[in-house]
Amino acid sequence: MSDKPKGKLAFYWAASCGGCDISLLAIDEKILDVAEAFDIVLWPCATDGKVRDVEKMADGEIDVCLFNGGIRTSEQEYMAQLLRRKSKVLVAFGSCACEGCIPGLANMNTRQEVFDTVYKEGSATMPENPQDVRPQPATKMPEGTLHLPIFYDTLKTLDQTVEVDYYLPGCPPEADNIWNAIVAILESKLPPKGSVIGLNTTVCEECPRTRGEKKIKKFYRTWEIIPDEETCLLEQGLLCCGIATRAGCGALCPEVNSPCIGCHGANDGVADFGARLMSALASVIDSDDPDEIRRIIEEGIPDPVGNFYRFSLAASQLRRKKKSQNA
Amino acid sequence: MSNENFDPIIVGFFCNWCSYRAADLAGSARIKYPPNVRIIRVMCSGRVDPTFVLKALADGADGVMIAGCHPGECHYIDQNYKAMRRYEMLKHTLTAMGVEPERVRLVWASAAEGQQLAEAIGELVADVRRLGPLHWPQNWDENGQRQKALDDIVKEHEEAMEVSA
Amino acid sequence: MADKIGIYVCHCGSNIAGTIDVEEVARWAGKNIEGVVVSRDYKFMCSSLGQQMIEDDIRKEGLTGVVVGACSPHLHEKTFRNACKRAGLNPFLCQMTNLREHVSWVNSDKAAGTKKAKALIFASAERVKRQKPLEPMEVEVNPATLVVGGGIAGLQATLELADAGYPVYLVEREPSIGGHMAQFDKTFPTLDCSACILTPKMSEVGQHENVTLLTYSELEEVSGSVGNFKVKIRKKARYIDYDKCTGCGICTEKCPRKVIDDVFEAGMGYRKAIYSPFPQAVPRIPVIDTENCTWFTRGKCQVCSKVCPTDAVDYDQKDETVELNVGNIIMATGWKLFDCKRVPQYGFGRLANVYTSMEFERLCNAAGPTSGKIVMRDGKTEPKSVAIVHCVGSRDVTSNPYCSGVCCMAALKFGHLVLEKTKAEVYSFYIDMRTPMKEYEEFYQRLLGEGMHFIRGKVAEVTDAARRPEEHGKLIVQAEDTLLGKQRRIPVDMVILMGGLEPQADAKELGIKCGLSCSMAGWYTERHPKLDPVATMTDGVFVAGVCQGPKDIPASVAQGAAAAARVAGMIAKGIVTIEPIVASIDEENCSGCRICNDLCPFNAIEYDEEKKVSRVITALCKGCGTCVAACPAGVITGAHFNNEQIFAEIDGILWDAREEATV
Amino acid sequence: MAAHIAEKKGTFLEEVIEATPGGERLVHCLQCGSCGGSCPSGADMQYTPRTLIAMINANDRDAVLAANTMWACVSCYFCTSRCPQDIPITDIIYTLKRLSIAEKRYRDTDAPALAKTFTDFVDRYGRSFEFGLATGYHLLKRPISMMKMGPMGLQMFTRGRMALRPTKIRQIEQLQAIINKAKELSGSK
Amino acid sequence: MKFAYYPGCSLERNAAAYDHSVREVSDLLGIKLQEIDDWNCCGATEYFSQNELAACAVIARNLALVEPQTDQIVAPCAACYLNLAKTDKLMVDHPEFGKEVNQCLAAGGLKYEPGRVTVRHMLDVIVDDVGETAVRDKVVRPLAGLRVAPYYGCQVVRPIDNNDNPEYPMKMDHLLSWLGAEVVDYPVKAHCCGGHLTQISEPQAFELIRRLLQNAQDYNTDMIICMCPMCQLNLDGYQSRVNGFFGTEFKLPIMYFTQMLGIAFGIDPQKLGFGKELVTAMPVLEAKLGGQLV
Repeated sequence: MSDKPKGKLAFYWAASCGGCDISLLAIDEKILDVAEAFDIVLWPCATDGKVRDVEKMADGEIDVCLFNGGIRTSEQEYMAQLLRRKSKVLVAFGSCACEGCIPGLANMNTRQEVFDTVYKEGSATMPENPQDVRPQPATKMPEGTLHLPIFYDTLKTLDQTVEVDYYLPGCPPEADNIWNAIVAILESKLPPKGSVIGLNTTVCEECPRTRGEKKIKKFYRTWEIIPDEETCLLEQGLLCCGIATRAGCGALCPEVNSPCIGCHGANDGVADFGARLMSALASVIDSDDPDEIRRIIEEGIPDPVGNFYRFSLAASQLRRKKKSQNA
Repeated sequence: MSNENFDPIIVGFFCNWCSYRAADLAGSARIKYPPNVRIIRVMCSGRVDPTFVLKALADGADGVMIAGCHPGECHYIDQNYKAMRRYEMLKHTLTAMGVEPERVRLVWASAAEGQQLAEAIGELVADVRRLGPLHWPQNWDENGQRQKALDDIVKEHEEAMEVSA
Repeated sequence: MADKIGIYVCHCGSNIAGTIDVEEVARWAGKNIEGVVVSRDYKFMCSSLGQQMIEDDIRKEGLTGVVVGACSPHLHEKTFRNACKRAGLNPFLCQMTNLREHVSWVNSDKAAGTKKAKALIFASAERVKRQKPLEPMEVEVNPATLVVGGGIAGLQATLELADAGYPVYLVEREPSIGGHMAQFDKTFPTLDCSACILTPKMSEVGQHENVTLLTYSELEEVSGSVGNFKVKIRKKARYIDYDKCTGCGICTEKCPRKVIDDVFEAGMGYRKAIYSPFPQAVPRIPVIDTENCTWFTRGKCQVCSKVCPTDAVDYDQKDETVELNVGNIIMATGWKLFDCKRVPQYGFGRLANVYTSMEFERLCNAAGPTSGKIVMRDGKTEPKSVAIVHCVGSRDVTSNPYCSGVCCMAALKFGHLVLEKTKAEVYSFYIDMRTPMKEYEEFYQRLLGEGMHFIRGKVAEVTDAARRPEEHGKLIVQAEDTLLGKQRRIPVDMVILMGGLEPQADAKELGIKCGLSCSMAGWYTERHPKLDPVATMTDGVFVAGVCQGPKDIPASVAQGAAAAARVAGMIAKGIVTIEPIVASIDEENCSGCRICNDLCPFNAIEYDEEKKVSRVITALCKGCGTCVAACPAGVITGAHFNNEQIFAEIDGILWDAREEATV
Repeated sequence: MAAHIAEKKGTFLEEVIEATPGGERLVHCLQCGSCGGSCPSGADMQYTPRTLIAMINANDRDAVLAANTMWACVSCYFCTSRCPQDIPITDIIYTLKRLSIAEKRYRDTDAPALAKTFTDFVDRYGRSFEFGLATGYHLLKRPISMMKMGPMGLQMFTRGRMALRPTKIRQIEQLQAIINKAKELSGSK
Repeated sequence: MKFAYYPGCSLERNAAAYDHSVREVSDLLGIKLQEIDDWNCCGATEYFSQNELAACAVIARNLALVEPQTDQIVAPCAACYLNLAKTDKLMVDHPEFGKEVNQCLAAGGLKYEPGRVTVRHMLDVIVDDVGETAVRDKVVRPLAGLRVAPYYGCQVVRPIDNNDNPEYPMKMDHLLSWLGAEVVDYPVKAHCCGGHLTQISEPQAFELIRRLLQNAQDYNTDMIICMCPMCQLNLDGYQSRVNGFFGTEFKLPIMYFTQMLGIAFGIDPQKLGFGKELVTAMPVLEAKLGGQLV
């Protein structure tokens, strides 16, 4: 590896929790190999790099940019465009960049509703706000006008914003897979552009439970039953997303007797993760009576969007909840 | 937009055996119905993947009609029941997404029910017309502020840092 | 390879051109749809000149896809596919757009019609770009046929095929072939002796060189598909060496154990523990009923073994499973009589002289327990009056909503037999007299002439609770005479309940084994109720006789022959073509979640326990696409209806909506 | 189905169906007569239930409401349980009773009077009152049989099976409010 | 086993024997009956003849009064049983009608959620819930030698499905056989006693009663065992009138099945309401069972 000239690596975060930044460290001492192979030109979380420096670079000067987080504000969109321009390879790193993830669930609301929740109803970060102060895009001060980025109504994924070369799924991505991706980059053994780096089977492949033919009479929520440890969780009525979720995690959640929540997203060629789940689950409901079917669904799945689109709402066909007429 | 002038676009997914033939029959019998439903033929209502419906809505359709053989009369024995189960699941989710569930309809039509099918199409078109356009792509517009904000950032950076983009 | 699409818009005279501006559609498509190299309109696209035009373009322009905007694909898809084929383009690269039935004929606004036509053409063009060349699959047909059920329908089918020179395996679960018809005395309306016309057929089947008879055997398992089924048959142990037995009958004669015969004699007579159901049984090899044989139950006796001149009795015989390879299967599993105890108000099982129709068949059968004498349960008294109750377990939503079709005629037959053999008065209680077939109405007329009493009214109850002196010791049949509008109580000595026809108890289970579905009532579902009443949705499986729905003997025979003719056609052709519209699973990426496993009604999806993946058995797949839509991993593909193709169709069909949205 | 019936708007058939839960099965009548054959009072009926259904179909409203069939009905439900078409015949008879009483179409029967006396007691006390029923209704309608009833009544009385005073429920006003609301909703007094 | 108990008007007076025996037997079998506080009349068939909504509202009041922790109600009277069950079923099957009934109840400050309460008949509770073993265990005085004709009447077996055959019910047959009695299988056991026709048309009603008594007598019955106060009243109360009318000489005691259970369980006949019947049962009982029962 060390024979090659050092490459340039950027690691950026947009609308995300920061877990992806930490996950990069989970490759342990191999981070040293990374440091040996690359100059880290931008990693706001760990190094002191400035946007200005990036802006000064020539287009395509960065070899690889690992970009985590969804696009929620104008600043993030600007950064995505900037890094796209400056990078030879842009990787959507982690669920938020790939498919919107938890921040994307805010697409069930509008900006107004999000702000109301945070600033008016109160939150951990803003417990009291009697004057109902809201972030403003521009604030005039004696010294001049201060700008804040615009907060969008709809969170977008990275590839809804700029062209993405590769995807690294997971919330956060698994250390092994991160390392595989880095090795692939270092050895120039990357798959065709647009690929997801990882396996193309589903979690069931890695799940050690025994599976039979499926017939579901009732869906349970996780606190309602203590599942048997040997058999397929879905067959026990738990809404396990493993059937539709890309493998690569080693079936972490089913291993601890908890249904898969789908953080690795869908397989190749799947246009809508939630629709796949809906279709598969509905197909095996054990009833032909519309009233009973409705009852099974309504009682067992009170929050369909949360269950089917926990990670992928922003990347789904509909992307967000319908905005009301006046919104 | 006034609803009377609104001409909804509805995508139909019709099974090859009963409902597509019912539509053929409506034609042969010269039964008139609104021209708003555009029919895509699939072999069975069981082939209708919820993704098709979501895609149609996301791409600008105002409604979707799924049509299959009557329960118990499926050419593939009982696959239309699977369509029924998926339809219920889909409606449940669509409701949560703020889409009026009346926009998506599952109807059964035997190959002899040209008249009934035409009536069902008429009803769906009238209902969707009443609900108004869906225009889903507008749902992720940022009302024109987006481009300005981006331009502002570029300008601000240029001014502050004297670099050209 | 870049797409080269040809678009052909048909005027269909004024049928399409009247409400669609076809020239505009063709012009617009040529200009606006990417990849379109030819776009034409023509007066009659299906004419030979129209077809020729397409063929020429394919050859000249090297078209990679053809879209024909004309009528319903159900009408002319074959026509245009063939045209493409002739010009060297795979027929599955031709897509029809239904501009006539779905647009011009259902709409009168030309602008709207033209707009809709454009959308449909756009969709077809987008789709055809993604269509793949497909080849129909061909399978050789094994000339052997399995017939399940040795009643009259199965016998007829067997003989037709065997006579045509093809091998037939006939499976029958009872010890002898013959079915219900062997139990009957006379047949309506001609009053032929049932045995006289049936037994020659039975022996013909028994002796036919092309027929392998598997009596006292049951169908266990069916795998494979049209042309090449593998079936497993369980031959139940008869405890008789088939090859040694001569059918002399001495074992039966000497057997000391008498048993009530619930099957052939409908409980009206006895048989031995080692028995042949009736004298003309085919084969004449007896069976030992181990539940009643004293050797099997108590370890004593062995009389049969001692008297057998050929040493054919083998108490150690075991059930045996044979595997057969056949190309086609004919299901002729028949029916069972409605259990009259389910209508307790008619008293069957409680009131001695209430009989089921099958009991009465045996009672008046010359070979039956009373040698054909019509007497009451005491075995000697002749009834002075007999009531025949129609629609027991038929035309009743609480039991079977359908009409059993044959009971009215059988009731007339019984009436005739009673009047002929006794001096009794006969009352028939009917709702509607159903006599639609050849010479049936004439038979009804005959009975009217013979003095049978007809009371129009469904019987309310049969009781022995007397109200008036003349009712004492009688069975009172209470009904409304609906033509009088009055309640009537008719005291009689004997009541015959015309039980309805029901599917065999295991019909559904048996049907599932070979991919047959059942109607609500439980009859096997034919491929088409009018135009294909013998084939089923499973290729290579045919139905004949009452298992498909109530019918009389002539209809059963006709259907048996029809099923045989269909099979003979398949064998004669030698190969079957299977539509290439099937599903396939990308085993590489299948994680074996098994969501799809239970979804296929044709058992076309199997799960490989070892590799932990699911797999489509192509020959069984009918191409409905339900599994494709269900696969959560998106690894099942439906040929000719894959996601990419349908997505493209949606994209195309919404071209104007997209335009509006981006404006 | 619904469209089918709607076409017959205004017919007596529709009226009866409308007024009877499950009444839509009425159109399926085969005229088989198992109701008329089963009826314990069938012999005393001017028209059997089957005939009545035919008359309903023939829109013969006046004759149906004047028939004695309903008043001979003992609510044994044999007709209902034996009907091969699942028609709730007993309930249809109740509907006809209600229509006949509401329009006073009944002839030669005291059943409506008995019903009225009975329910009046329920309205007043919340419980039925056999002695009151016997004295009130019988004195009015059947003075002769009242006398024949004497010995039986006396025996019932001595065996503690008949009370001279009615029992009144505690919350009679509540019950009356419910009844009044029901009468208001159903448009009868 | 806990049930709300709805005795109904008949059991207050004319069928007090039924009420007493139900309570005695229930106590012994561990069936807890909690009488519905301030219940009202079910309206018999009479209310339905006049106003269906009012009829159902009157009945639904009783259902609404069942306390929330109890979800089963037991009614010994056939008419009460049917009315309660039918009202609940109407409200469940026809939600619009159910809403109307609840509108009426609301006028009295009550509410009933259709389907909340399951309506049971006393016979079903004993046969289906208590069961054969528990009943047999309690028998101390088998009814051996006594020929009894179980009489079901109509409204418990029809039209509501109570898990027995509506044409030829068997539950009471089984129950009485558990008590050691010789059960007569006679054809009219689910035929009609005439119901309220005794009040409207005596000749018609008497004929219906005669048919039952005649048939039971034809089968050499010692007594008829019934499960409905109306049946008991018609067969017992009117028996002498029927005899007078037809010139017959029936002398068949008509007892409640709970009374027979009580006798077999060794309960004091007095407590079971013996002696309230007009055709006295004691002589035949004592003759057949041998010795004094008291």
